[in-house]
Amino acid sequence: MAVDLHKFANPARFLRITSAIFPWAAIVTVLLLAVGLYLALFASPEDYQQGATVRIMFVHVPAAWMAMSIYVMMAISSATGLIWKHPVADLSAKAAAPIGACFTFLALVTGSLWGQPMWGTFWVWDARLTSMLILFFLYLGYMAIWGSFDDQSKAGKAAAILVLIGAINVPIIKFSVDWWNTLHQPASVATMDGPKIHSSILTPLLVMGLAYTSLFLTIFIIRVKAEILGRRLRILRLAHVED
Amino acid sequence: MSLTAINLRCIRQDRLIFTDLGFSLKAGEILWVQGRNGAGKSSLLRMIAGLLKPVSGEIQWKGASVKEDPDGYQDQFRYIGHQEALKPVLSARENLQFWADFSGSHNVSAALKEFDLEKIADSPVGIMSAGQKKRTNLARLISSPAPLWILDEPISSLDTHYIELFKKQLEKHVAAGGMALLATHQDLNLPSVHKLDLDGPRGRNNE
Amino acid sequence: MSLTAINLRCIRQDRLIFTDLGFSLKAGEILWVQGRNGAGKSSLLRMIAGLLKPVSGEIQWKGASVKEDPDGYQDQFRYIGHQEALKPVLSARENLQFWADFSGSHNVSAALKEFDLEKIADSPVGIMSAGQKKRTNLARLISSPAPLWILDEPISSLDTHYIELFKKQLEKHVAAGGMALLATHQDLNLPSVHKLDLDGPRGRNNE
Amino acid sequence: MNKFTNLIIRDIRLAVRQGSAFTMTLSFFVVAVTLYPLGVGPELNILARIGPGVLWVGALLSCLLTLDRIFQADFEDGSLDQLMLGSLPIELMTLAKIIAHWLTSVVPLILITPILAVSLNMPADGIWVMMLALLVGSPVLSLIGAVGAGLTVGMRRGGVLLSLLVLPLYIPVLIFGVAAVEAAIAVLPMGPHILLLAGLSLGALVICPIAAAAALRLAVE
Amino acid sequence: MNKFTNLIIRDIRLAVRQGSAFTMTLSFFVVAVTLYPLGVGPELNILARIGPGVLWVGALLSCLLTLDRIFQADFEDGSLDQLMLGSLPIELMTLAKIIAHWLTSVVPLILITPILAVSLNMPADGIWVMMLALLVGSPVLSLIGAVGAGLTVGMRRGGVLLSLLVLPLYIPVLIFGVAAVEAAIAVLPMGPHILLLAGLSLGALVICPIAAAAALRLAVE
Ligand code: HEM
Ligand SMILES: Nc1ncnc2c1ncn2[C@@H]1O[C@H](COP(=O)(O)OP(=O)(O)OP(=O)(O)O)[C@@H](O)[C@H]1O
Ligand SMILES: Nc1ncnc2c1ncn2[C@@H]1O[C@H](COP(=O)(O)OP(=O)(O)OP(=O)(O)O)[C@@H](O)[C@H]1O
Ligand SMILES: [Mg+2]
Ligand SMILES: [Mg+2]
Repeated sequence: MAVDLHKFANPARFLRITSAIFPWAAIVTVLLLAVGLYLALFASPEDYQQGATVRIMFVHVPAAWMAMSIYVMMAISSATGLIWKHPVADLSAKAAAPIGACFTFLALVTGSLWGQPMWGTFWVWDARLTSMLILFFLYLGYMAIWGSFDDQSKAGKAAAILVLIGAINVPIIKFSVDWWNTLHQPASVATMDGPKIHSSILTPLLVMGLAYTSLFLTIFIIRVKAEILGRRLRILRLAHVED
Repeated sequence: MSLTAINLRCIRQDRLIFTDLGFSLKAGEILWVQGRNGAGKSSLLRMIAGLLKPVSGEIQWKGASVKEDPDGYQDQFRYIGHQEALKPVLSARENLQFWADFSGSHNVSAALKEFDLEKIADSPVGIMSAGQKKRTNLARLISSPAPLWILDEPISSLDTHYIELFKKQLEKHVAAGGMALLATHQDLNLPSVHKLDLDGPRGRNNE
Repeated sequence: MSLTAINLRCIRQDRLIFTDLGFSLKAGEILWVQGRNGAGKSSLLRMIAGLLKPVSGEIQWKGASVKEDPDGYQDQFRYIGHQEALKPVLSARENLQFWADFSGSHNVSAALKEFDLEKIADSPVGIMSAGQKKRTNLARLISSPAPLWILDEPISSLDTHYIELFKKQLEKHVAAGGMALLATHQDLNLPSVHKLDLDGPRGRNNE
Repeated sequence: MNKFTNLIIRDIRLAVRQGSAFTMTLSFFVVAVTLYPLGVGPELNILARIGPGVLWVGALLSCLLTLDRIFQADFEDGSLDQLMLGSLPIELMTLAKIIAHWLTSVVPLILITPILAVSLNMPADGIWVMMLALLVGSPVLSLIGAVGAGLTVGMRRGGVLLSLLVLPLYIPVLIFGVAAVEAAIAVLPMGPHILLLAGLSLGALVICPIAAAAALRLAVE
Repeated sequence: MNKFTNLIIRDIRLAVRQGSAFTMTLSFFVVAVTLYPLGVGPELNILARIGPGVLWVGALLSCLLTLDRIFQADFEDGSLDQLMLGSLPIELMTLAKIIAHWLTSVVPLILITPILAVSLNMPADGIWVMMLALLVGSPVLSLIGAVGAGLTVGMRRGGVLLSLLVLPLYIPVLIFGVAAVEAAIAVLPMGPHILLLAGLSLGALVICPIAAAAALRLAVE
């Protein structure tokens, strides 16, 4: 067959491991989402100023966390792909990108829905919001690069270069609230001195965060599998054409 | 001075083009790479020129892997591909002059003379015919000399007169101890030419 | 059915390429346009195809000037130039299909078969080798048939096997009453071929 | 007629295959429009004031960037020669390519306009008129653009010359387009402006394919 | 070092010969900036308010249009292969081309800025700072642009993808550039902004040639 076997020895093991994890991840996701949504929408106290709108937070904040951490994960796995040429690295970054884009979009949408009651407008051009929008564009650009190359291994490297350059944006998002005076809230959970908010809010927030993470993991496994199998299929088809 | 390829394997877009390909070339020799369309001749030449990375295998120059001293190796060859690498708005002379400077040599007027380009040397390359462009491109071999010539279809669109002229240049080059890698479909009737056939067991019928 | 050129004169960028050039071609004949590089072969073929206007002189199809019925004339020939006119993102089949539809004919699968392209017909043209592209381009002659073929260096970058195949197609075409205009530097040893030499008194040494 | 639609379909298919053209033009539009608020600052009343202008200029510039797609690729790979030699009249061939360009590069812009308009704080009345004005006026962009693209097709790096030729001719569309939206926001009649845009479109529809065809005849020589 | 300057000189010469590149970029800048007053209306106080933003965005977009000039032509005619094979390290080769791009496409914009600024009713203090900010910040445009150009060089019609990749990364330059000018107009200290721009330039100078070189290695495969 027309392929380097060593290239696909690893993915085989990878597929085995992920197949084993997958059902658990799916179950955990469902449980955590159920608990998290219950805590967030029913059990948590209403804010004395904001009323029920404060509950947008439980969707918004973890989504923003995911948006950034998925990007960081993509950057790390792209770097791995560039340096050690590990075959699964590029594919896993590729598989994560659309999920990350969705979380970014979710954070943007929930943020602006929240902005309407809080700041009186859907959108302002301050540093946090803008850098988040840039993150969204970076995700789009990343996916566009994958779509634009015929040669997948080239596409992987090109996309990796973009992710790595764009990684500068992540600290900008994180610290924009400290560096510029923005409308947006400064950090209160993930700070140097530990969380600064009450546990009745912190708990559902963290549960939702975990729920999102395992949701990500579930979808991610499906997508990586599809990527690896898709690549195999393509090779088989070409090998078939050759004979 | 010698060029050796060991167990080269080429995969393009998940498709095996050739594998276990090896050859060795010494001063004064020519290697004629043969093979049907799509056999991988252009791919092989790009690989030897370092533009395409082999999936596995090694290329050695003077017995040492080229990976050890890529910059040193790059000075040792001249690659002429399908594309002309000529700027249409510059004249033949200006084009050659730039490439000569870029490789640190100074033989432009000799090169123009050898390839009979003097009369058109100062009109822009953009309005030249296919064969005239090809000759200007080939003239780089003289204006920026190097021991190893890597030539991908160097005589396509040359007329018979200029094919002869090119042959003479090639013979002169190897007689002076140079070496050449040549991919072409036309037989040039060169003496002392070695052949490498990509249709053989090393490659595969790729279609 | 006949093609006649009378007193054609070609000037490119204030430079006389040829003048007083005439020929006539009847059904079942091939005209091999010869000439050194820059003699004006490509220019002549583009002129016959109506892509370049002659400064003076006339081209006649079936005895009438082509200017009288340009659209009618355009259906009568197929022009294959240096460039491939193939979209890299489409497969060979899709490319041929589009051009066949565009000229109102339907022989795509026959064409793919004749030029031995069936195995690679569905991979994108962008990743094909030089010779594979050329064959796909030549297949248009079969998929969109026309009595007159105008071919500018049709066999460059074809290997010997496919040159033979192309020759057979050409012979079949003229045997069936077609005609062809051919510019190439390689002798194809075709029977019943007429020659037109642009280096003669009609043209000038252009360099 | 069959050849005509065939050509349109081919061009759309190429646009889709070549790296998802839709999403890219769109994203450029989005980026170009979002740059302005960044440059100008986030004050809502100023944004609302300059909103229609920013959107129209954004549409013009995005359209501009895609103009070279109309003929350049076909010229470079020799397809244009063949298209000129086909039995479809060159004017119709040009028109088919213009239509394909409008469908692939301009219509997506119109569809995304509402979202951008909201982010620029534009009132709802303005948004509908904005879309209407774009729908009626944007064919001019493709039509005039095709003439420019035809004139510069042979040139290496004709891109910037193209912008230079085409942008001044886009100015009337810009002026009436903005006027229509501002009229609507100010609750004034916007009919006359829309009619003028429609007139421009019709005029361009008659003249431009012919002019573009003439330009192409020059280009292939 | 000689090869390095030789390459810069060649690129400048090509830019001059190929249809007077200077004048074209310039004219695009002028047209893009003058479109705004047309779109927004001629009220002087609004114009003065949005002036710095419009100028910076105009510079960004004009620069964008010239980015594909950096590598595309060399790629298409095979020169890039040869440049990669030369004994000049690829990172330096890339840097030489970036410098040439900056000199031919960006510097002219800086020189014409004062005239446009006056036409936008910008106060004199603002104008000098505008030029200073452009001088310090614009190298980033060429540097980041080169990475985008390198990534998209192999693609047909990579232009729009190029904008999508590059424009978001231009945003910090835009924000600090405008901030500097507005600070100067408001007679506030503009030093920090200029320093930030300089920092961006230096950072990009270190990272971008390397990233662009990596991208080019991919492109020639
Ligand atoms: C589209 C608009 C918005 C965007 C793009 C956005 C973006 C973000 C991001 C990226 C984070 C994560 C920060 C971190 O982990 O340090 C975040 C957190 C947060 N956002 Fe938003 N946000 C938006 C609107 C809003 C609005 C309107 C509010 C409410 C007034 C809000 C309240 C918060 C809160 C409370 C946090 C948690 C901060 C923490 O405790 O660390 N956001 N947002
Ligand atoms: N850029 C590319 N990406 C992927 N595959 C390619 C690329 N270029 C060529 N190929 C494939 O690699 C194989 C070898 O191509 P190559 O150009 O080396 O052949 P060649 O021997 O030079 O043929 P020819 O005689 O037609 O020039 C072909 O099957 C072709 O389809
Ligand atoms: N686009 C053009 N503009 C101006 N002059 C041109 C152009 N193309 C070719 N010429 C000139 O016209 C002459 C004839 O060119 P043409 O391409 O017809 O030659 P040819 O016989 O096909 O040569 P070859 O064998 O090299 O292909 C040449 O001297 C060339 O310099
Ligand atoms: Mg080849
Ligand atoms: Mg020719």
